[in-house]
Amino acid sequence: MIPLQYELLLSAMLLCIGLYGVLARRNGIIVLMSIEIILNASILNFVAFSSYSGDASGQVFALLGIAVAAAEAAVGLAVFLGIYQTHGTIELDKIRFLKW
Amino acid sequence: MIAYEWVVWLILLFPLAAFVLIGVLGRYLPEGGGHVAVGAMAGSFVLSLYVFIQVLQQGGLGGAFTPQTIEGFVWIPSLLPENSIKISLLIDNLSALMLVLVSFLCLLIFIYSLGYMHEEEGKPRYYAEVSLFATGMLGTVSADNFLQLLIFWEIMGLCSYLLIGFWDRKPEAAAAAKKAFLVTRIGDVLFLVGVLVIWNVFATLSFGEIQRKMASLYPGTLTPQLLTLIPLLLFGGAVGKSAQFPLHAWLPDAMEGPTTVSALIHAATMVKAGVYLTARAFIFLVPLSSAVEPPFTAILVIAAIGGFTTLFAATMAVVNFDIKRVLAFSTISQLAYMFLGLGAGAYIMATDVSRGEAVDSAGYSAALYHLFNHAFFKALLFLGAGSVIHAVNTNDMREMGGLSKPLPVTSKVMLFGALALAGIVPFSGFFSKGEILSVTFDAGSLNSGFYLLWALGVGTAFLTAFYTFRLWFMTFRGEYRGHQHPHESPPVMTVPLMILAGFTLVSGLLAYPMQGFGNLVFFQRPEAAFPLLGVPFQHLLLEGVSMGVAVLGLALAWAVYATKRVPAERFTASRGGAFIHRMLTKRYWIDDAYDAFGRTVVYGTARALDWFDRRVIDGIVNGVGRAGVVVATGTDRFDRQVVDGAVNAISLETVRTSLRLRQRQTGQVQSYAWVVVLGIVVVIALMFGLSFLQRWWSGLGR
Amino acid sequence: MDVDWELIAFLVLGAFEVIGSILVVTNKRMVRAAFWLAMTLVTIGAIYLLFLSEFVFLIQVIVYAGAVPVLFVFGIMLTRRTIMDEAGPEGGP
Amino acid sequence: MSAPLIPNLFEVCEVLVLAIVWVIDQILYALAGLIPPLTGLAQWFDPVARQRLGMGPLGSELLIVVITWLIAVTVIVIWATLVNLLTMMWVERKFYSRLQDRYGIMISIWSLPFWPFNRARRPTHRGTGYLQNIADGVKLLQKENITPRNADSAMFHISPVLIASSTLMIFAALPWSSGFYVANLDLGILFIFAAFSLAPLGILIAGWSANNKYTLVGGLRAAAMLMAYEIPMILSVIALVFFTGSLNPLTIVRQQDRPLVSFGALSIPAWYVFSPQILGFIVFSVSMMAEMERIPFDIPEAEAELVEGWTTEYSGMRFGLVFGFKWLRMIAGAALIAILYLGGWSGPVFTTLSVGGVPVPIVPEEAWFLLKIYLISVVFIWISWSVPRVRIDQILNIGWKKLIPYSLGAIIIAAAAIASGLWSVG
Repeated sequence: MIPLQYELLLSAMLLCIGLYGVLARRNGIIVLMSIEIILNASILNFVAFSSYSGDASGQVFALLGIAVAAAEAAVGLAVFLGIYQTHGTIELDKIRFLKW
Repeated sequence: MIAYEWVVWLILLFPLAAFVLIGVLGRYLPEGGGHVAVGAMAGSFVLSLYVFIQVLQQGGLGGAFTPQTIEGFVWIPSLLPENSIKISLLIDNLSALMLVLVSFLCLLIFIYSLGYMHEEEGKPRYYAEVSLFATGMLGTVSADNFLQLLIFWEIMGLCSYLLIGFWDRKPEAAAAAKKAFLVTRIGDVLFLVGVLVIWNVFATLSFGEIQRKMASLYPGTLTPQLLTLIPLLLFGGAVGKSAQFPLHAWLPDAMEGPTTVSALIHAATMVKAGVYLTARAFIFLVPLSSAVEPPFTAILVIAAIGGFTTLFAATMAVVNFDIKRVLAFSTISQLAYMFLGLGAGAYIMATDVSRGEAVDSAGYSAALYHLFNHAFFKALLFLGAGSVIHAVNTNDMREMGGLSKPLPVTSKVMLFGALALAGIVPFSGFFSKGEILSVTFDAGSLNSGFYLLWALGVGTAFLTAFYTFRLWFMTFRGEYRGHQHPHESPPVMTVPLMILAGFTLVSGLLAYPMQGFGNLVFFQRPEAAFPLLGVPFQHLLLEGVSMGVAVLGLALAWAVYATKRVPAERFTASRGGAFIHRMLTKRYWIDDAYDAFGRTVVYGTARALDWFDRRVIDGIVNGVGRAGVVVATGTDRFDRQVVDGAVNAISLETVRTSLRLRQRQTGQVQSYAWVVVLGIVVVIALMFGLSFLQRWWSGLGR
Repeated sequence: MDVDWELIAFLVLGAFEVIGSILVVTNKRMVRAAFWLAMTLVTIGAIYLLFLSEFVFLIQVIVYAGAVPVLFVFGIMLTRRTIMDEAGPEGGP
Repeated sequence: MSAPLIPNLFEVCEVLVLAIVWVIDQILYALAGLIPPLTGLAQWFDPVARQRLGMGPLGSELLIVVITWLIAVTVIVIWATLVNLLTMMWVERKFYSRLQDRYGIMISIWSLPFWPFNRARRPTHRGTGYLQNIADGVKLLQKENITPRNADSAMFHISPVLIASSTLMIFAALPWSSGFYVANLDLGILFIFAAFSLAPLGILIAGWSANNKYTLVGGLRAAAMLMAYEIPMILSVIALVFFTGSLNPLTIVRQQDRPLVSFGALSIPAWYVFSPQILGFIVFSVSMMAEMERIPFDIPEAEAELVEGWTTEYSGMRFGLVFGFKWLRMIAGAALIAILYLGGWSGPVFTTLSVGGVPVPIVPEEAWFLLKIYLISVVFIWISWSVPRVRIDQILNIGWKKLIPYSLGAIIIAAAAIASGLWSVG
């Protein structure tokens, strides 16, 4: 059995990497990918804890998370396509219509 | 008791469902949903017939069917359950008969419409509205209380407005629809007031309840004045709906609608509702208990208006050249007969009641008998007229003539209808009309005014025969004077006509197997015998008189219009004749008088009020306004310099601060995300720090 | 010699994931980033396999190898004006 | 109840490996006479010596197990590619040639230059043409592999590998009979779909990385289309799962191996295509055709507008890989249809021969399965060469607006059939 700490460490690393992508990258689609990584880090925790506790509900929740993540990717891409069509760019530092 | 009470609801629901269905989906249905309307009406008819047969079987000939209320649901609940207003249906002899009559005639007219309206635009609208119309009439005659009756009554009013204005591109049709609506509205307001008064007095609106409470409330709450007022108010509604004397103006103009609509209004629905309402008002006119003094004044008003209108309308029919208007005037006249019969009958019955004698309901049954017969032959005449109009494309009888050859069926059935309307043996009109006249004559022995009304009725019988056959001869005899190529209507139109023609023969004789028509409608007491059998010689004589004058009228019409032996111009040759002719053509200037009244009095009042409003009220308002301006200028100066100065100073500072602050609102999602992450970090740091502190603290304590 | 193969597999896969996700968030070419994303997520699926969750693994493969990266590449291609447009604010797509 | 020709692939391979090991062992013993240190190694391989030394049987050694697995996989791959792929390509090329009223490919063994007999008048236009595909492959191998300038080289090279390897992965879980399979997975069907779903990414990357507008458009179209059709495909399988309650192909086939209705000697088998799943079957078949990019759905490589679509820039054997593996995907798809809906390898048994005490069926399960696969494939080929190509928007409309609702309908029907108890799973 893999020690739980290792898994949590891996999950935390993935989360931090994803967080870096969300905060530092300017391209909207890369940001979406980073969000996918963050989501997967949490799904990994679900599966791991489910395995450790012997309770299958964690796996069920992981499936739910996967579905949500896929839907989130589709919706996010649709949003960015819409932004691209109206603003001609998906660079987040050029999209300033949230200002004021 | 009626087996399967829900059947009665279905009678109403069928045409209502047809209305909804055609209204929603009509444009997708073949023939604009006409088949749906016919099917629904056929269903209604079959169920009505079923109910009617049950009533007959359980009432028996000469026996009474106990009026049965079919409970629906509580519409307006009340603290006292007996006071709450319910939607429920009443089945007694009268309403069962009316249901059958209405649904049967509506069915025939709908079938006829399939042919007549075949080439019209807007058929879904037509069929939806006539279905709703039929619903209104069926609901009116089966209503259990006055409020429900009023509701369906108003549905009919709306439908009549819509249907008379069916050809809404024609300005005359639109005007006629408006006129019909407004004129009947006057009557409806009276009716509504009547219903309110009834509620105020009886705290119930149900017919049975009222009848039961009558004796206990008299003469306390129900003063004799109120007892006179209530039936008069109700009769006001009937006058509007049935186009009696002061409010008759709308009915001739209503001929602007399609002929089938006219047939529907005249034969089966609308105008008959007035007679029905008056028949229902008998619970006020003829109280059950002899302790209650019957309202003779109201009865006399009803009879007088009936007697006057019958002659009044008949005279106007004599000079008209529009085939449908002649029939319209005849409708007014015939309805007036019914009111005359009701009035005379009520007088006799009320006298019987107040004397404590057995009630003789001959007048009541005669009037309803005439209603029954009139429905058939008037439907026949209108549908026949529709067939003629269909063939020659005009309403003007001067452009017709000699149509009996191209329209063999129509001419024959119209002849049947004309004979019935004129009151020639053995057609139906003869029996009922003669009976009304006999009853009126009988009432003369109680109040001699009725002799005058009888004389008016006899005169009308003469005029009726005259103008009826004037119509028939002008239309079907002589040379064709128009420019069309007339042709017979399709079977879908002629077959209903032939059925109706059969009924004009049968319906008069129907009273024989029933041993008197009163057994069918039944108010208070079954009828003893039919007038022609085992009645005094005097009655036979009276019947003979009415028949005789009818034959005279027929002969005159034949002489003037068929053989041209007496030229029509001779009547207008003298100055008096010309004046009368002009007066009749102008309809006694009543329409003009209404218009003038509207123009001078109503508009004058409005103009005066307008002047008052503009000059006086506006002047006061403007003066106040000017004073306000002066005060406001003063306060404005204070406001600008003192208050605004303070406010501006504050806002300027706020704006300056916010300008600096909004630099932080960059609009970039990621800068916000940074804040979120920093916040999370701070929270985590706090949690760790606190737990560390706690541990450190507990370590100190130890 | 009792080698904990599971732990070794976990460590290898974890290294793949960390490296792959770093490549995802730092890559200048977005299509490559999408490819690395697919690789990373499938290796995460492999870790599910280590946790005996085969069903989640297969769903992860279907979704994160079949659907999501395709969607991303789609989005990338539809938000570019020209094919292989290397110019971007950070030096490349 | 027919029997498989190969009762257990793993055991067969083990016997094979042990035989090879025995041969190698004999050689090792012979060499040990010259080089004494080899004796230990030879004894390690020798079952008799192992028993004497107190070691377990050779078959349980990890090395042998791994080798056995490798051999089993190799057998399956060779069976799938070298036998069935070549045959399927030959069937298609011959079949559509006949449909087009021509002979088609003809290179056969006697067309070859080393054919010894009657070399002067080699009948090059008479052969069956089975060797044509091999000749084409050899030609492709000889060609240069060109990488376009400005292409994303790594991606360009990875994507054929991704496509080919994911296609081969399908066969790891795809059984050919109740005994002829590599792995018996409980989630086998799901595994196969996972492997199927890897290809769109490869196709998209291939189309993008070649730096060519035709390939890019082709790749985009392919990805859009495959995504659109994968959803109804999986949904119709979900409908089927209502019936089967299992994702194991062996279980699914076993459920179908019983008569539904019997008319004396004849009987209709309980294949799922004869159940309320008929709607799912239709949706699945149509989606499968789209997944194979066969002609009514071959818009990603419509040669009239896109040259060769996303495969345009590939050359040499790399092109052969992406081109030829389409038939492999077709075989896999036909096998899936057969397993899920047409009873898999179940078929009537006629008689069994006994060869050395081992019962060998005359018409084994593998034969029934191959028969079904080839029949389904021929139907697909027939359809593709008879109908015109549909436009991309029509394809997407069919996928999103028709097939997905139909597959949802199939789910509802299946759920209703199960819930109402009209159909009981055997």
